[in-house]
Amino acid sequence: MENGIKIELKAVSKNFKKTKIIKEMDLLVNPGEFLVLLGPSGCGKSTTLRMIAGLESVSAGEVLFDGKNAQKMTSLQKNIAMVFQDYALYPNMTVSQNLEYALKVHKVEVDVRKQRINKILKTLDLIKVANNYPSQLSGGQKQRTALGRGMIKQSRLFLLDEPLSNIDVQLREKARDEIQYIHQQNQQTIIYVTHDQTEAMALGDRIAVMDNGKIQMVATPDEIYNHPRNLFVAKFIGSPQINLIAAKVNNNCLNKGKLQLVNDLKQITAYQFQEEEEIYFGIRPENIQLTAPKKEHVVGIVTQITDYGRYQQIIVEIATDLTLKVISNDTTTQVGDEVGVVFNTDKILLFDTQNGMNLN
Amino acid sequence: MENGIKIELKAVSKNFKKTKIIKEMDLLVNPGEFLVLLGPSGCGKSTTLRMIAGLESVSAGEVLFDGKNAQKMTSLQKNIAMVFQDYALYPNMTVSQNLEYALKVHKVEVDVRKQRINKILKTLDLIKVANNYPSQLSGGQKQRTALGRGMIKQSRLFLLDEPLSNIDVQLREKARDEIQYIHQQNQQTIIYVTHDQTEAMALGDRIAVMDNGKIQMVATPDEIYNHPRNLFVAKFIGSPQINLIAAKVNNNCLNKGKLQLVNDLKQITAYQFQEEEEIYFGIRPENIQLTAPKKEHVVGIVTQITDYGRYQQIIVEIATDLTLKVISNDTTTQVGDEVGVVFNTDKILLFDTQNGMNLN
Amino acid sequence: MSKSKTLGWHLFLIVICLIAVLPVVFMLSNSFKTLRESYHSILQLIPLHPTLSNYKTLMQEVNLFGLIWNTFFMATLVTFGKIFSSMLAASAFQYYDFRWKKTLYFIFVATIFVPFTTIMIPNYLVIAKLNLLNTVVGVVLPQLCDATGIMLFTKALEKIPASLLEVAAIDGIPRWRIFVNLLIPMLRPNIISIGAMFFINSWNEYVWPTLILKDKNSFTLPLALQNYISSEGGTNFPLAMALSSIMIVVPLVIYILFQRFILNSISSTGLK
Amino acid sequence: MSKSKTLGWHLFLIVICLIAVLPVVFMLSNSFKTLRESYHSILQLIPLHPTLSNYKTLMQEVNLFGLIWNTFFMATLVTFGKIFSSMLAASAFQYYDFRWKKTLYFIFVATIFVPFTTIMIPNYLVIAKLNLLNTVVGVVLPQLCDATGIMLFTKALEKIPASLLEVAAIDGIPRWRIFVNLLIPMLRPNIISIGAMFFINSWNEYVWPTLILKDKNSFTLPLALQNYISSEGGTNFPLAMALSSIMIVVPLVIYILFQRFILNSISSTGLK
Repeated sequence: MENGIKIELKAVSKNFKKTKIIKEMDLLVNPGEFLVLLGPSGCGKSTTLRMIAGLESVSAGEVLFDGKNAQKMTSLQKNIAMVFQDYALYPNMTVSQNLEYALKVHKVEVDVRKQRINKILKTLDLIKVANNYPSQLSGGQKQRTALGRGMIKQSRLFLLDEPLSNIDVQLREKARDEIQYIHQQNQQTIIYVTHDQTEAMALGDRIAVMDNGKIQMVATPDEIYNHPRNLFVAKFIGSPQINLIAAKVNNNCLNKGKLQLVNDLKQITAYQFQEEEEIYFGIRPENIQLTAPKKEHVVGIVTQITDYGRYQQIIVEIATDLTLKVISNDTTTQVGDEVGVVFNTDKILLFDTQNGMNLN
Repeated sequence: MENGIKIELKAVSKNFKKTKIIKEMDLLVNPGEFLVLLGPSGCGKSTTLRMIAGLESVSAGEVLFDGKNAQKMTSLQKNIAMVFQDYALYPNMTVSQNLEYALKVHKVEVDVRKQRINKILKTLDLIKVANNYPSQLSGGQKQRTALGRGMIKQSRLFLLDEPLSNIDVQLREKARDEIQYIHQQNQQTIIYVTHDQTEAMALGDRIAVMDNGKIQMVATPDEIYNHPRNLFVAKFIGSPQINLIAAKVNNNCLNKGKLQLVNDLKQITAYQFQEEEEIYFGIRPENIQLTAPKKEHVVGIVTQITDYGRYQQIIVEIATDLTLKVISNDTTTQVGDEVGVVFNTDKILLFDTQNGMNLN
Repeated sequence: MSKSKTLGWHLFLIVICLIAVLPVVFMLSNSFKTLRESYHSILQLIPLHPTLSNYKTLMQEVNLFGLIWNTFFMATLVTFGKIFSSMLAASAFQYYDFRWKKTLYFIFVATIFVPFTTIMIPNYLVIAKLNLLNTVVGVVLPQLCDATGIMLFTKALEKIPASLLEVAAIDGIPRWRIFVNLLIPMLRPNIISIGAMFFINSWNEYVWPTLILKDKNSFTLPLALQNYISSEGGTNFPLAMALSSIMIVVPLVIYILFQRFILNSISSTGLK
Repeated sequence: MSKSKTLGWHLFLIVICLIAVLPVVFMLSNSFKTLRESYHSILQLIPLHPTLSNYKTLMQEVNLFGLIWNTFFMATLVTFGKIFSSMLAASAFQYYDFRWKKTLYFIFVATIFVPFTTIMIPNYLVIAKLNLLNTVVGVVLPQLCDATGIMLFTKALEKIPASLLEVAAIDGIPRWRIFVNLLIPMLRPNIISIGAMFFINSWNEYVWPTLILKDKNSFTLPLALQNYISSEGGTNFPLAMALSSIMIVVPLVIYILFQRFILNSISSTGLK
């Protein structure tokens, strides 16, 4: 099998009628990399994938495959495999025939075909249903067949468009493991579109977070989670969502009304704030500790506890209409308790209220 | 608003042609309780809900509403509201008209109608789209309209059939909060069907876990998670899944090959094992600690680390083809490290290999 | 797919177009020719000496508005009758269980495959026995039930999600209200497209009224047209073409008015 | 819904049934009566003295197998031609962009609303000019293009998910293979049901062949039937009924063979 291909998008735009769906996007996908395009529905992530696949024309800019302009290449030259959200299995062909069809059309030898098919049927646990038609398959089997049809081409670029969104939650964990296994085995470049942040975090070497036709941030999962570039990324990643409080800078402190959220801003960031400037204070639910209330603490009342088994979600009201979500493993807290709220200082995130940029 | 109704199922069965879909089910839902029916697709949870609603006939047994046989009651006497998975909004009516229709047909006074509609539009943030038709609504708005149409009846029983499965992951957190709020406000009995364990854990006062037409366990979320009654419940609840190892009882110890998993079974359970009996050893990923390897530990190699931001999932290989999934917040572990595996003794679960029952 | 290689398709579509559209053009064209010109150059697309004389003659010779009214009246009656009977029968087939349901449905659909030519005589005899010859009722009655309509409405009802009716049932909405407030509005596109089809078919109906109607005053357009084209009538082609052109006006207006529904047609259900 | 209150529906369905099914029963019944009996008790459902004499007479008087063969042959030709031209045209409308596409589609569908009666003469003249009178080609040619078929196939193609063709495009499958290996198998139920419709329509075609065919050897069944029912022919009802009964055999056999597809009909696409 060949190595993965390098994909570059240079100032790529896509207009649909008069709407700009993709706005001058630059993106580099390294050979053999697993890149996830993550974003809410309608952010343009699927359109980006389809432009790379050549299914949508590019309104401006260039898509380069190993430095060559992809628009002039035939589908055979591009050598792409793609898995669609609806699987797009040929309904008139069995699982084996679905796997075999493209190879057969391109006159790959029978022996090679049979060998590859058998290997894939085995890897993806599809042997029992090899002669079934798509309508006779379960959701998970359809998904694996679609995956297999992509794998059998042994292409240098593998595109996946929300391949797990139509299967049961219970099966997704297994399917994720399979996709990870496939990527480890082959050295293909993979571009994977999803709206599910857990999937993105689990799979991506790097994640490109998109919103509104623009890439908001491209980085490793760790960077994205802990150092989001702007408010959108901070809010989109993480479940439960990050706690955000609009607060005012006051003499190197950050205050929300009478509450002092940060007592030494310089410790957190080198950014020069103006006095009385309003900024967003952000803290993820797991970076808050609840303790016995002391004078120096922000103090609140526990209003709700939801037990998720592995952890608890605790809602703490620290002022009227101002609550914090806290994730904790401590099971001693009760609803009604008065608690001290301690923020994990090096995890505090600050954002500009105007443009949403991270100020840390 | 009246109080919630008491629902009882007594030896209820449902046959479809010759297949038994529901097998002699008993279930008690207390007045005002939020009960979640949880299970994989095809387990019969929706059928159970539909029998309670009267949309499916009962093949044997009885459904009782406050002690009275529901089969003989008209839909007006039963006074149920129901939200369907596909929302089932009347496509030819606006949001307001959808809310109003049933009230209008039953000749509720105009003033009362208007008042209730306005309150619901406000609560569910639907004022802006009050005059839109369903086809003009986003997924979340459709879902809230369906919820509102259920709420406006002020019924004593509210049935919800996977109401969140068709909306974006990002919106589900908010929608869950709304449903919880509704339940807190009103004292209705709620029966809620879902296949999503997180939803079930978050919402249910009690959860009834179903599989294969039978209730496997009815209990609070905490009980279900920490003391699953059998193997099915243990595997179905929790993500990532519980680690399960088939092991042998040997002189008050539990061994897998050369590995000693438990060195004092009596400390865990009072159950009398037979010597050489094979049982399943189960431990949830967060109940495993990784330490520096010592002699008394089970020792393994870290083969994979996935960073989910809030936590890390670490795969440890403790023998050939035998891996453990570990959830940890510790970020110092590296792939390739040799680690000692410590099981949190009071969280160990033991299951019979024959009937899957919990032996703790 | 790409925009290239469309030349072949263009040629193909042009041929198809010739077969489908050309006769209509000839018809219109000849209706503006004199009898003389049409004899000499009947396939001439653009009349050399266009004239309205044929239309004028028609205005004088036949009761044009009477003809249009008769045709319109009967077509409307048939259309509403068929829509109503088809919707009710389809609701019965879709939502009620009764014995022999599938068999009955099978037999209904089978009647689509019985040529009208073959049941014309039995129908004629029944109408004659009922003393309905030469009456509007005689023309309309046997057309009131239509298996195609039952089949199409049954299909359309199948596509309405069961949950919609279940919500209504749980909310205690009476059945007639479900029919009037939900089914009819939801099936509106189907009603319009199937209705248009019924109307056009009835408008164009030729053989059956020939048998039943003898009185010139109750004649419909197709019957009048026969006077100019049948072996018994004359052979004044341009005049026949003028009447033909008048005859297609109403169907085309209906098409243009309801094109949105008709083009989306049979398969849509009004649900998004 | 419940099984109760179905009495009203039963009555309604019985009335509908009388209108739709009774004429067929009369037809069959009278085909087994003698001329004398049919005169006296034409509405008698079960013949008092059933006889096969009408069928025997037909076997002697007309070349029954020749008639069936002629009808079958022309109907088959027309069916395949229409299916092929409709599928190709529908593919062009669905998958290619070209100028005037929407307008052209609009015009095509408009031809559905032009009564055949009105374009019969122009068609006749074209066929006459082409020297194709009294030939099979003359009968078949103007029927080869059908806007209904184009419309139905375009609808059917719309329901095939775009992703199926995109996968094929990414995999570099040539277009003709997409048509043959994917579109045709996926549209199989549509091809069968629309094909059956085409076949039946052509089988029952009566007016057009009357104009084109003069030679008794190339007559089709509906033409032969005319000999027994038209004002020119006799008035031997039982004989006409026997020929009618023979005429519905082929369509009914087709219906029974393909009922699964026909009942699922027009709206299905073969995708689950």
